[in-house]
Amino acid sequence: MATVILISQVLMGIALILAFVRVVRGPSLPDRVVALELFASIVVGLVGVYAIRTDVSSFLDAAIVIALMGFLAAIGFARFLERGGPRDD
Amino acid sequence: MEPVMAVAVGLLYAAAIFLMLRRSIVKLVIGLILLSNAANLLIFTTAGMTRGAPPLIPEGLSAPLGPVADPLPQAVVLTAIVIAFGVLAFAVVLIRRAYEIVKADDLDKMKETDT
Amino acid sequence: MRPEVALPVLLPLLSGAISLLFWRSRPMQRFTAVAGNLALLGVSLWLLVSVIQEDYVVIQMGGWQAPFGITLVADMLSAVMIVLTGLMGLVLSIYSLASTGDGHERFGYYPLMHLLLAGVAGAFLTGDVFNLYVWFEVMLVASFALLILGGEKAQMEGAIKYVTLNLLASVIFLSAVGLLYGMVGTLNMADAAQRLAVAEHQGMVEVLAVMFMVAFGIKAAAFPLFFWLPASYHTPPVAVSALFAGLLTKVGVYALFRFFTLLFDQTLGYTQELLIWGAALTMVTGVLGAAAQFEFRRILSFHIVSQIGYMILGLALYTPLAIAGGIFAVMHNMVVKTNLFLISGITRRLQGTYELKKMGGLYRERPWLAVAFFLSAFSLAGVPPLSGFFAKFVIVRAGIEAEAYVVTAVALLVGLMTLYSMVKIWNEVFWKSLPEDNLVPTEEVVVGDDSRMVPPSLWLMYLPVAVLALFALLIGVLAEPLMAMMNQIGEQLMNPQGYIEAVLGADVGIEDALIEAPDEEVSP
Amino acid sequence: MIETIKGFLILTGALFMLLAALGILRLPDLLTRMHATTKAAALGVILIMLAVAVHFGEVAVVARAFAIIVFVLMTAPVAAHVIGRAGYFVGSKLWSGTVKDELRPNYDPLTHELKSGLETDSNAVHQPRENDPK
Amino acid sequence: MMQFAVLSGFVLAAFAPLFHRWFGERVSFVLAAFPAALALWFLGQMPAVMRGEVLFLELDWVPSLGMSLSFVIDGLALLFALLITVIGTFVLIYAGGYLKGHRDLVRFHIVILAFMVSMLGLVLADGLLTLFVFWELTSITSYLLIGFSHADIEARKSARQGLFVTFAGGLALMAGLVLLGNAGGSWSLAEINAGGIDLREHDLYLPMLLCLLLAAFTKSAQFPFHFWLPNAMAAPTPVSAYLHSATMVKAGIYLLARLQPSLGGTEAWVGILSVVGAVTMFTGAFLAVRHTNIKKMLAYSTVMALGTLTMLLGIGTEGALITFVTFLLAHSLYKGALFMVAGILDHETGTKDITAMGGLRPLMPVTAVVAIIAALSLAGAPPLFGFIAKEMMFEAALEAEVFGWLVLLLAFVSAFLTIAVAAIIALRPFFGERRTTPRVAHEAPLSMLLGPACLAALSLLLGVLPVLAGMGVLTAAASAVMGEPVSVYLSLWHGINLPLVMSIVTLALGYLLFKRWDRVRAHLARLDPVMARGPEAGYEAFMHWVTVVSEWQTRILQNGYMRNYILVMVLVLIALLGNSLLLRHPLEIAFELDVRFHEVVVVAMMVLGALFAAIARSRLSAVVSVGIMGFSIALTFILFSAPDLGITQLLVETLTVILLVLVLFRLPRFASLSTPLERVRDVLVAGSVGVLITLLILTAWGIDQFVPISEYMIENSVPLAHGRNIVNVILVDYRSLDTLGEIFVLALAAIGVIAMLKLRAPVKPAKPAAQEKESSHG
Amino acid sequence: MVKSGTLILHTAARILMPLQLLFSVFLLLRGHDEPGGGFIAGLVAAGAFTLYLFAFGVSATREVLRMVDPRDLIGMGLLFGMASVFPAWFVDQPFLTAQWWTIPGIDFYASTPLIFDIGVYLAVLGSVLAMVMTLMEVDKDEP
Amino acid sequence: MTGAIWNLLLALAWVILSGDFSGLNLVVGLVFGYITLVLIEPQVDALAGYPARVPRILKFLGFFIKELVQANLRVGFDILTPPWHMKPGVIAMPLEARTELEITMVANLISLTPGTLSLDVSDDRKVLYIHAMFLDDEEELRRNLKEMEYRALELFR
Ligand code: NA
Ligand code: NA
Repeated sequence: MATVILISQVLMGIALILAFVRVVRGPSLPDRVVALELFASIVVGLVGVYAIRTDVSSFLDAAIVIALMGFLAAIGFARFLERGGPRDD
Repeated sequence: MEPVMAVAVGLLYAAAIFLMLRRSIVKLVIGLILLSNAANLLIFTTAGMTRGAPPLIPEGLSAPLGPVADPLPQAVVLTAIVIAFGVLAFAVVLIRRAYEIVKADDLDKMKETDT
Repeated sequence: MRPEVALPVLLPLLSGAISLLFWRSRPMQRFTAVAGNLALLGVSLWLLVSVIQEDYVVIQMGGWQAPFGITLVADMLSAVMIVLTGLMGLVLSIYSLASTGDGHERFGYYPLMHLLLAGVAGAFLTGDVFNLYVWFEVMLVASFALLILGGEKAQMEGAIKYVTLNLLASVIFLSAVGLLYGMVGTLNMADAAQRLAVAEHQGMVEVLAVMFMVAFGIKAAAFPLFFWLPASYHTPPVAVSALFAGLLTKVGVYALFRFFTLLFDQTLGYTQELLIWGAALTMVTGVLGAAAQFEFRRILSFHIVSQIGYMILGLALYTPLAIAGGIFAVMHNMVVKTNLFLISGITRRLQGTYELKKMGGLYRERPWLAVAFFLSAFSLAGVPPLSGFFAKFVIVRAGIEAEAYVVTAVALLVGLMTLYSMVKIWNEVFWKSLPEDNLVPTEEVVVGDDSRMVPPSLWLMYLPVAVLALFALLIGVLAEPLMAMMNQIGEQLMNPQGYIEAVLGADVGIEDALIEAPDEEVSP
Repeated sequence: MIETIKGFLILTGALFMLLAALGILRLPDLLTRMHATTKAAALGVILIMLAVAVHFGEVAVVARAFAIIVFVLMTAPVAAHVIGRAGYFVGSKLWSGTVKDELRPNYDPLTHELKSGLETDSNAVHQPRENDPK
Repeated sequence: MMQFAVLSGFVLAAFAPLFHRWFGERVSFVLAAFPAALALWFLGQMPAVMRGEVLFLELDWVPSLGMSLSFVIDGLALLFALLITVIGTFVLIYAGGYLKGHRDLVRFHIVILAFMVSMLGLVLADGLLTLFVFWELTSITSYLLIGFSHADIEARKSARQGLFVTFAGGLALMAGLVLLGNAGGSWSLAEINAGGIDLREHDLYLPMLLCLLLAAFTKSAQFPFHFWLPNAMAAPTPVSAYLHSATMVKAGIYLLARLQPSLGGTEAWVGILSVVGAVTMFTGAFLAVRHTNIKKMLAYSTVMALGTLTMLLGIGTEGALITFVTFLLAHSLYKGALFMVAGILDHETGTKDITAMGGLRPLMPVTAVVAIIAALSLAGAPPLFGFIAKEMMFEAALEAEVFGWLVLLLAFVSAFLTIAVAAIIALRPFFGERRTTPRVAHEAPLSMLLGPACLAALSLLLGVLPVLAGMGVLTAAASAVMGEPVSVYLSLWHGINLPLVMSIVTLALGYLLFKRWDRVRAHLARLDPVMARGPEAGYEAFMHWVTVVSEWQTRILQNGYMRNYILVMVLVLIALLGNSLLLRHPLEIAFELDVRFHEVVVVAMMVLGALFAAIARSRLSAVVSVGIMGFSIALTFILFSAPDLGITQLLVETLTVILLVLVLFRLPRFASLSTPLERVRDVLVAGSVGVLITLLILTAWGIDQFVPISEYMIENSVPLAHGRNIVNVILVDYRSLDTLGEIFVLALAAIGVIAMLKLRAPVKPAKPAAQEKESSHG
Repeated sequence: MVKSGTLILHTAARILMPLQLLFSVFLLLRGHDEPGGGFIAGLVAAGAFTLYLFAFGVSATREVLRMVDPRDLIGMGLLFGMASVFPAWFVDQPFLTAQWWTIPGIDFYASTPLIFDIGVYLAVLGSVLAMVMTLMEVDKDEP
Repeated sequence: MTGAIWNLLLALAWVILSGDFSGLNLVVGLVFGYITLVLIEPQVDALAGYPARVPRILKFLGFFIKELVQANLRVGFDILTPPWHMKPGVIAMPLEARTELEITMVANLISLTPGTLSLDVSDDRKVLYIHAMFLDDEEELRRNLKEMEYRALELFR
């Protein structure tokens, strides 16, 4: 089981890196925001796996918060774009 | 893990200071955000980092079963995070108002009050 | 249960909260401002009486024994600072009734002031390092908000510097707190003092010392960390300037005194040298900065810096007498500098400007204002028998007794330069005739703080000025009881064991705090 | 058995995450990238949360794991819609291989009006609704 | 009675406005009754003082500092006290006439009364600090008096100059007195003078002496600080007569005399005092001849007298010291009278230029007589008191041992110059052909004549009957200065000796100079460019330098560039941290690497997020990167057992990003504003901070010497605080005060934001641009 | 011409906001024992209102809040916070000493720490909401 | 009626979230649910007839998961293999759904299904614009989408 968890953590770690690469590469703000969203999702996954690994269910609360609140930033960015804010790319 | 974290926190401080040395107010405020995060991490790291043992006591017990992470730095950092949020929110709005009034993002154009 | 130790913090918090809750009602705000500050002055006097009787008064907040909870503790230093805070609060709230306009009152002027005072009082009373950080932030954010109240261009420019550089200081402070906890595992100042004294890694103790020094040095506006002050203090509404000038920087000075007598006295030598040269350069740069200015509040702002140097010198000389002198300087400066700012507000209201070159004729027009200014300004320059004389004299005496001749000479010369600026103001504002092109308008003056029309002779503005001018005189003429207190402060700060025992209990030893006793500390 | 299920769920979940990340990196334009993230990442989270549910087995934890699943299912598409729409409307370039765009002709970038193409003359006029900004 | 003498004047000064209301025009006489009464009281003390009794009074002031208000009356004090009160009486009466109807007469009375008692306090003081306090008070009151005509820029400038010079001396005095008090082991002058400690042998004798001399020289207008005194003539003439001839300027001399017993007689003392005194004497006499403004001439002649007094103290022999007290008295009498005469002339003719006056004798006969008597005394002509003083002065000069020839030469030259000045003052206005003056002259009123007449009469009386003075106060005064009893016997006729010859020669030369004065002045005018580089130019240069340096310093330090401010602060931090951490102490770092891949990735994301935010070209990329960093930090918290922190960080990060986005909408895009070189510098600075922080964390983390207080918190969280989430228990119970403060911080930030956004500066009505500028420009 | 939200966002906000608010209360009440507490809960609640703000704009959000201005929330929160300070005084214990009261009949403890946490919750919610709302309000008013 | 159901739902959610299944906690949940509903009451109007649909929900869930996994695999395959097989495009899908809740539900489900992404609803709420990744067979796609909509609407009606 430990191996499975380790592998999954490595996979998700790589996923984090890839998402970050997209943040850097852009090219436009929406691309970056999407990558940020993905980043948050991967964090939820990592937290879930970590909860299993440590056998501490309290970590799930963090996952709930991300699941429930994480998309707010994206909505903020979208609102910015729709109100005519520059995409800055 | 602490050595890695130490280096990371050092880099965070460096990035923050670098940003604060720019002329753009936006960069300045982003630098401030990084800086306060860096300080929080410094507290967290210096006190020692523990894996998988949050300072929570299982129901029905009066003390944790094994050693847990030091809760005090966590409380301190939590307070610091919220304080920093308030302060930075103020700072963010301040640069906006300053920009509206001074009509420049350039800090070099905001030196009338000094000399 | 010693309520008087906590009430100076809790009362303004309560006043602030009430004032905030009734943000729609201006009469309520104004009432709370005066009543709350009156109560604050009352409890601070209560605290002073307690401290006079018992030397140290302690309350363990939340009922948690030190060092586990947060301890509020008053020694003579804290008590004196608290009384001054109460006095400033009351005086400024009364002045504000006249000087503050609708807009400011509607957008939180009084709550901000209450909370600023709470932050200041908290900083003076807390016995906990992180709690000190929290009160610093309360104070700081309140000052941010007060600084921008009104939203003038100059305010915004000043505020950006003020905010940024103070935040930098906060972060350094916070980092140092984190390192301190990582190193000695406590946040209680008395406990930390004990632990630092036996810490094996003295290099790290010194590092902490310099970090706190830089952080508080920025807060106190010491050389070369003062830039934020002259850039901003002349921009806000005048009562706010006065409040900042009187109280805020002194909190940084207080923190320096507290930390470098309680926690870090063992690193003396190196840090003392740093403080001495810092103090000297602060005095000189501040006073020279003022010499170049021709704007009332800018001159006063630079002088704050200079006076901070005096105070720090008191600490740096590190004898009971010097510390007494340093704190006397703090006390005197709070009264006098506040008053000078308040006077600048009145003159501004009378003549519509802070520019010395455009002002004049007030010696004839407002003789009593002239007397008040004369007392305050010459007190600042250290003319006997006004309050500033003792501040200067005691430090000079301490400096000579400590054989620190160069820095003492600097302190004396700075006195001369202070006179230079004060005479400049006096000559321009009071003696010189009003320039032809800036004759006082005959109708009521529209004041910049807001658009309310106010008759220029509001007694509410004169009353605080008169009271403070009287204080400037009385502190000098009736210096004895105050000097006795200052001497007690000097003794208490130089012997921190009393503070430590008052906080931790008389029978507490360092042994419990050690994971394993260091070899040389084991006593048979 | 339970271990195997758990392991499978975790691994697949992680793999979907990676897939999403690969997708966002490789796919050529904003909208196609969003396909990858919204679904694959959501699926990844769902799988891992199922694993959590299996692992802990307590009612309270299972409930929370399902809450997370529900929340992800509720928020992910909303976020995708909001960003996708904003990205599309502010002119993110579509991939050159895009074969069809039925939206563009119905959208007025000045007024932000979006027609359905099914309007009759009578209902083509934009009717103010209660939530429009004043 | 003594405290009454010293302190009641302040009360009287405070009530002066009331007296004005009660007595109207006669107020001067009423007020003059006060010093007159004091003078009588002091006269009454004379027998006791003559018997060698010392009256002493001590009031506690600040015992915690060892400071008391203590006063003593000995011979020296009594001499000065009498001068102050007697001349004060006449000056008050005189001023009543001189400033009749002046709208600021009340203020004048307040200040001059305050000055009078300050001066009394100064000469009666026994405590070192008492002395200092009153010393400074005389400086301040004098400032107000010089600047009496404050609408006049010259008056303001002169007042400032006088204050500066004397205040600078005051600072030296403070240092000197502290040194003296520490060295002498007492804060009482009497005790120091009587004490067994020989201060002359003290290690700090020289610095102490120099400080005190600096104080005395500035106050008493010794070369090179003499320039402020003639400028102080901007004051109304009663002030000049009182402060700048008889009293305040003699405070420095008084100090020297006071210290003579304990500090005098050393090589340094004798050398400095004789030479400075002689040079001052000559300077004063020489400059007096150059001027035509009658007040300036008198002022320089005062400088000359002050130099003489200093010189006499320097010579320090018994004879010199007796001469000192005699000269002091003589000078006060005739100079007071002459100043008042000058005031009368100014008042009546409307000019101070002596060359513009002439033939006034028939119009103002009484004034003329008074002027001539006083001037004769100044010139040192028999049978006036000034003659005795001058004879004795020559005698003393002959006794000078250090630089004896120089002293003698300067004394001789000064004497004949002074005679010429005396002649000019006494003769030019009253004799010769009548000149038309701005005002039509007539005799002065009684109030203005009373003072000079009495003083002139005294000069004459004491000249004829010197024994009155010698028997009286002068013996006691000389004993006090000497530190041991001396007997003073004065006589008009000393027999034919060298001083008499010198007197005769100087009289002749002086008369010659008087005759050719106009031509000599024309020659001297050629020296103007040289004179312009005198000490006063030094003062001006100093003031200029202060402005230049301060402006330069402000430009350099307070330059307005925020990044420079931050740079300086950061560099200070780097220097101090680096020094303590790396140089002054050995670096002890704990190092133990135990990492997991995903942890490293998360931390790397955090760092990369931050770094990308730092270098991003677009603001929004930076914001997204901040978001990435925030999520990574949150995950770090979670991975290392801090779920509460993680959650908080996530939420705060989300809200921060939202705020940034809301705000950035209004802000411009990033622009690259710095040069590559600046960027390299900043990278180096920032990098240094980073390295230091890393080392600091590792060092602090490696220290495991103490039990953290949180152990108690963990143990008692459930039993005492009834909570299982220890972090929350800390927040709401153990350290709830922190949390209380914290919610107030948030609330404050919110108020600030609301105020900033909603409370806008009022749109100003169309006002001229100047008004607009003034709020933001310096 | 700006839309303050789309149909989909409207619906989502209507459903999610109550859910988030509920969740925030949940976090608040069990914060003493599990992760959560006044701060976190307050921030979640503020987030909930922010979502609503984004979807419907300021005036609609004010309607939801009815008479309660965010500033009132701040004041109430601070007063709640202060309210937990003083009870200890009446039993002669230092300020802020926790007081626990059993509510008779049911298995629930009221305590000053709970009151305090509620104060924190309200203050955090009020402050954040005030900031975001004011920012949006001002933006709307500006050209 | 709608309000009561939501109230109960919220109360249940409360009980589940808190993990405390006591009667008292249900009451607490009901109270909070009630408060919440009072808060949102003016905005929510489309909550009619909810409780009878639990079996349909389960059935729909199965269908949805099948779609989800299937399509995910297809997208994944395309991502992992270098040449692009996709033929993306934006299509307009006429909507059966009428109420806001229905439209949102349908749009979200479509978004969650790999290969399709709801971009926006036309102002007159008649058409949903969808970005699809695989437009090889547009008719097939439209059919699938319609089925999804149909099944989803069944839950509400
Ligand atoms: Na540690
Ligand atoms: Na440590």
